[in-house]
Amino acid sequence: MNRLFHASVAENKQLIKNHYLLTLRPLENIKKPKPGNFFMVAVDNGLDPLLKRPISIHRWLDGDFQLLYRVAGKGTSILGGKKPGDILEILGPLGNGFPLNIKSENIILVAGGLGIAPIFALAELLRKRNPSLFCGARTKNEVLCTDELKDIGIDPVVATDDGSSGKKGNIVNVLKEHIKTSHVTDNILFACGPEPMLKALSTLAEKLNLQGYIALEQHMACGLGTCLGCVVKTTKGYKRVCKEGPVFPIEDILWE
Amino acid sequence: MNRLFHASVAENKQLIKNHYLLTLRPLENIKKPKPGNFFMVAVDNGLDPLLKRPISIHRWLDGDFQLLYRVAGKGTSILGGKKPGDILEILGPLGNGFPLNIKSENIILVAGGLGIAPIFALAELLRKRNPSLFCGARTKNEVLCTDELKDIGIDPVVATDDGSSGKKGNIVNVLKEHIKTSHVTDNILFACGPEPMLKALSTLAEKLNLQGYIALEQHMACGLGTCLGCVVKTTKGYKRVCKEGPVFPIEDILWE
Amino acid sequence: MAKKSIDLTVRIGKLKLKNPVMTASGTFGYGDEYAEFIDLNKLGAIVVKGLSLKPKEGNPPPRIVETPSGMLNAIGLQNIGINNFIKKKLPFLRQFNTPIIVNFFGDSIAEYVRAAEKLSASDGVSALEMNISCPNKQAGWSIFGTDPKVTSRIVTEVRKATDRTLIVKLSPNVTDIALMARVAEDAGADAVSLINTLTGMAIDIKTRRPKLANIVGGLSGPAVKPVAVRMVWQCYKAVQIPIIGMGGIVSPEDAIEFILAGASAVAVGTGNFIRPDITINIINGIRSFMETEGIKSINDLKGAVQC
Amino acid sequence: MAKKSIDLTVRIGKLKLKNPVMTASGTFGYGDEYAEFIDLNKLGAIVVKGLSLKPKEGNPPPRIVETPSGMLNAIGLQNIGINNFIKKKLPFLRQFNTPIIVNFFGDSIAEYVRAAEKLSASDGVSALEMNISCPNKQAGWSIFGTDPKVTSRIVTEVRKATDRTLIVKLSPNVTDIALMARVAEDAGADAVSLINTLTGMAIDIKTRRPKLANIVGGLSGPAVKPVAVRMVWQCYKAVQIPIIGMGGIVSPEDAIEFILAGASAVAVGTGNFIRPDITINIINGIRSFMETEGIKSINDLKGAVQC
Ligand SMILES: Cc1cc2nc3c(=O)[nH]c(=O)nc-3n(C[C@H](O)[C@H](O)[C@H](O)COP(=O)(O)OP(=O)(O)OC[C@H]3O[C@@H](n4cnc5c(N)ncnc54)[C@H](O)[C@@H]3O)c2cc1C
Ligand SMILES: Cc1cc2nc3c(=O)[nH]c(=O)nc-3n(C[C@H](O)[C@H](O)[C@H](O)COP(=O)(O)OP(=O)(O)OC[C@H]3O[C@@H](n4cnc5c(N)ncnc54)[C@H](O)[C@@H]3O)c2cc1C
Ligand SMILES: Cc1cc2nc3c(=O)[nH]c(=O)nc-3n(C[C@H](O)[C@H](O)[C@H](O)COP(=O)(O)O)c2cc1C
Ligand SMILES: Cc1cc2nc3c(=O)[nH]c(=O)nc-3n(C[C@H](O)[C@H](O)[C@H](O)COP(=O)(O)O)c2cc1C
Ligand code: FES
Ligand code: FES
Repeated sequence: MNRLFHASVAENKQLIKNHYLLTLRPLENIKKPKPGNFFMVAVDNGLDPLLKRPISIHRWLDGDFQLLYRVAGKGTSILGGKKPGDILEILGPLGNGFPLNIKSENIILVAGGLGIAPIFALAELLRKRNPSLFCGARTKNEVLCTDELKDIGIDPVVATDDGSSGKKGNIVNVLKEHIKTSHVTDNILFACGPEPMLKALSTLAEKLNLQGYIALEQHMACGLGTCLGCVVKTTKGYKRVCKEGPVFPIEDILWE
Repeated sequence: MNRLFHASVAENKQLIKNHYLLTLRPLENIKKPKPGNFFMVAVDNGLDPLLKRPISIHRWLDGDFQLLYRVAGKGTSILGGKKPGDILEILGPLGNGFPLNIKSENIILVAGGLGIAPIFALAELLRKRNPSLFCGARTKNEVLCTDELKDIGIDPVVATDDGSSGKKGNIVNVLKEHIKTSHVTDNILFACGPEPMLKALSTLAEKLNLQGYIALEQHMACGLGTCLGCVVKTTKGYKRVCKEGPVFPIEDILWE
Repeated sequence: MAKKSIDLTVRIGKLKLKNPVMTASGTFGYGDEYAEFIDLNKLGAIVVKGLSLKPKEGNPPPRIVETPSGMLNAIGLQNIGINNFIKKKLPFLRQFNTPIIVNFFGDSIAEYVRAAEKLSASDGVSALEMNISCPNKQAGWSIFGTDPKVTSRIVTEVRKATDRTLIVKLSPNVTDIALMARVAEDAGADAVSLINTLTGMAIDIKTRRPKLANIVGGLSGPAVKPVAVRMVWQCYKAVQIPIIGMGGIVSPEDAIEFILAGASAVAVGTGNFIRPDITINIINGIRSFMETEGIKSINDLKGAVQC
Repeated sequence: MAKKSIDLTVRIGKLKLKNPVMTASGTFGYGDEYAEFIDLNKLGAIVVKGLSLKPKEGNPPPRIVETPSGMLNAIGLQNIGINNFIKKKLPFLRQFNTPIIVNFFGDSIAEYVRAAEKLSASDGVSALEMNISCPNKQAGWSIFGTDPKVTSRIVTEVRKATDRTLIVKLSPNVTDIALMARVAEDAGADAVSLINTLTGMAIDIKTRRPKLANIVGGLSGPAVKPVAVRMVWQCYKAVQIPIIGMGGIVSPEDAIEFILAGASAVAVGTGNFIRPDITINIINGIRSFMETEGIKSINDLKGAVQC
């Protein structure tokens, strides 16, 4: 079980503009990732880009696994050009992952944009417990994984900025309404998405005294906890996203 | 006629280990290269490798053209991975090329190893004038372009270091014997190959008072004559391989 | 038209440039080789290869080595000499509606002064850029531009010798670049340009010989950009005169980064080797960026980094 | 067996290393995270993250930015403090048959001295590496290691406080690195290590803010290798004490280049982030190279560049 391994590209499917679903076949035995874990992926063997890129586990397919990623810059754009048979060097699974010994009966998952990448993995694992899933996106075609979610029997509540799919507006507001009207008290939140969404969620959680966990992003060099490059400010001091995170209790994060 | 152009890979055929024949299809109108001209080829769009790589014109196919190259390091190894349809950014044709207003009746072409890349282009152009071609290589399977030469009706004299094809030994010695026995006086030499071969040739040319031209290599940044990085020492001072060269009169070069 | 409303002009001493993008000395020859690829009229300025009073042969080869995202060069300041430049190259360059900045150097203070005088007497030389990253014959070949006292003296003397816009090109191989910029300013420079190359070395492990005949050379290209941006920012806080920023610029984004750090104008060096038309792409890219971001004047970006 | 006949051992002060490859401070944590990927017994030495007397929180994020073939970091010397290190990390490290070199720093000369005393009293600390590329509280936060006088004083004081092998880690942000090495040697250092990071900066052109919360950071990785090799070569000519070379080493060839330039040993920093087992690949690669080239002892390569 080596956490430094090679995998061959089985498929690298473009879903919508700049968004890809990458299916990888490890060439060695690897550790099974938990939802919220991530991999550091070397996009090629060159010296520029120099560092591996962190990408969350999206789906575990009994040995093969999938990453869902967006072309954001130099590294991910090289990744977008990968063809079946290409070999990638990968480190992982890394990080703590979402806590799974959840007592609460009311599991609420919130995914903003590409936040669905790790949240899907969690949804799949928890699907027997009927989690509610709230997905926010900018516009209809950026609502991802709708078919995959159907496959696992989850029907998400959707909100888009332009109202082209689901409710119009912010997914956190939609969630707020839902909680208000549902009158359930022991909700537990699991979320991933852009910082503004997570901040809004954290305000909501504080107000309604909700328990919750969020997956954060930060620039990373090592992914292993040694460079101290990936910290976020928490109530307990600086914590490493790659090691103590990427999943943190929502109330621990000190936003700027 | 832009000398900065893009070309798509039509074919990138491995001939023998580490040796490739790359057929390119320019996407714009380009200037027809002369034998001895070269192109600066960007192996990808990244910043490492940073500089374009100089490669000689090997064959002009009425618009398409071919480069014959050896994987020597980082850049050419990336080039070796190119697939049909890939697009390359290229600068050229560059350099002076071989002089073509030759009066001499006895044209002798000498190619050491990959020196055949540019020498072939010259052989093809001069084939009506029955040039003699001397090809040196380390071993049999490194004698390149034998079929192509047959196509253009040229039957080379071959020598290999291990004697596995043609004569055993150094091609310059074979040439020396040939000149001695042929009793022709107005020989003119055109050569390309590794430095030791060119040095030996230059000694021979001096001894026998032969006229000749050789194509040289030097590390290059611009390929256009501006960086002054690619000079060689000549009897007329430092000269730029990319501009005054790569072809120089053999007697002009001051070897170390 | 949107293009019209965007103001790219910048001032460097007495010069007014139509845009902030110039070429870096030694990477654009004397301009002529590039006329085939770009309209030289479109450049902010052309800075030519460094000139000395007498022609200089330069170093033996090999003179260049590629390094990760960069290159080392040890050209050894090969040049055709000021007289040849004035006779053979300047007439061509004068045709264009683009300021010509002449980079120059010498072996001694006296040579610098004579070179400056000669260039200042020539029509078509818009400004002078002093390269002080070169060895000082009088001081055992130590580098002029790494000793503040020497820098002060040499700039003071050259300042007396010319009324053209005088740019002092700083060496980055110093402990305190801001000090060097202040020294140049105090000695009368109209602007400073930076960075020249960082001294580096590469060794062939098979032959055990340095990859450059000169043993050491100057590192340039994207690899050095973070150092260059930092130095521009430090100098911007230290001096009032304009700064010409350079070091690894290969994209419009790179150029804007230098301007935000405090550069009034930028120069593209090694980038010209990557693509001969890169300067034009950079100028167009800066304009598009300003259009998209609604920035009217390039000067609004200057030093606008929020620290 | 061919392997047996090759001698990779090197000496640094009182230390004998089984091979010349160590880890660079701050890039290998306290070693424990890497035990999963490599046999720590195989390393020449382990250099741990820089320690101070008290734990240090470090800088706010973002702390790292990738740059062309390199990276900038501004960790801000976050560390668990010497006491915690001794209690919580040293017992683990002591298990291995590999020297532990402790990198340390302080805010003042007094802090350096106390830190050195404390570490020297600890079993399992094989050598001390002083990081002098940090801000001097007493002198308005200017960097200790850029002023030869300060360097001389601080090394002299620390030398008095320890009988362990004392390595002084030099800052490359100076005009004359050879001078700094000589100063360290004269003040009693057993070895110098170089280079620490080059100061750099990167700006986000959209937000107009520095990409690092700390504004500037340290550049490391292959981008800086040519500068590092040059500095090692300059120091090798200037001092008698061993040099530990680093800066951009990611391959056996890179390591050999530093050794040819004059390094007795090398350290791998940023390379550990590229591949956690890179040090082992480098050790094996050096051995293969020596086998192929018929070199019996690594010391035969030291400083063997032919200039
Ligand atoms: C734990 C974790 C999980 C992630 N999971 C996913 C995922 O499943 N799908 C996905 O598309 N993206 C994910 N990201 C974000 C992804 O890492 C970045 O989009 C990617 O690194 C951008 O690299 P680039 O070279 O394309 O962009 P560039 O901007 O060229 O990258 C420059 C540098 O910044 C870093 N960087 C840039 N953006 C980010 C970011 N948002 N987070 C961390 N580092 C960044 C890069 O890694 C690189 O070092 C995750 C990030 C983290 C930290
Ligand atoms: C005018 C000219 C024509 C050439 N024609 C051919 C040809 O037709 N076929 C062919 O296989 N090779 C040819 N070469 C050599 C070819 O340019 C090099 O093999 C190639 O640049 C090596 O690049 P690399 O990245 O693989 O090697 P690396 O060693 O990684 O290259 C590092 C740097 O050194 C330069 N370099 C390395 N070797 C040479 C060399 N021999 N000449 C010039 N620069 C070098 C590279 O361009 C690069 O800048 C020619 C060279 C010149 C100057
Ligand atoms: C091949 C080459 C030649 C150079 N010649 C000179 C020169 O003659 N005078 C000078 O002041 N700078 C010279 N430089 C330095 C550049 O002008 C510039 O300062 C440096 O390369 C950093 O910019 P860059 O990274 O964009 O290349 C030269 C640089 C290179 C690469
Ligand atoms: C993330 C990071 C943290 C570092 N921390 C320290 C440190 O605590 N003490 C120190 O002396 N050097 C530190 N360094 C510098 C390295 O030890 C090394 O000198 C430098 O990075 C050059 O080597 P490299 O290019 O192989 O990384 C750090 C470097 C990096 C990249
Ligand atoms: S990425 Fe290095 S500590 Fe987290
Ligand atoms: S490669 Fe630049 S002058 Fe020849």
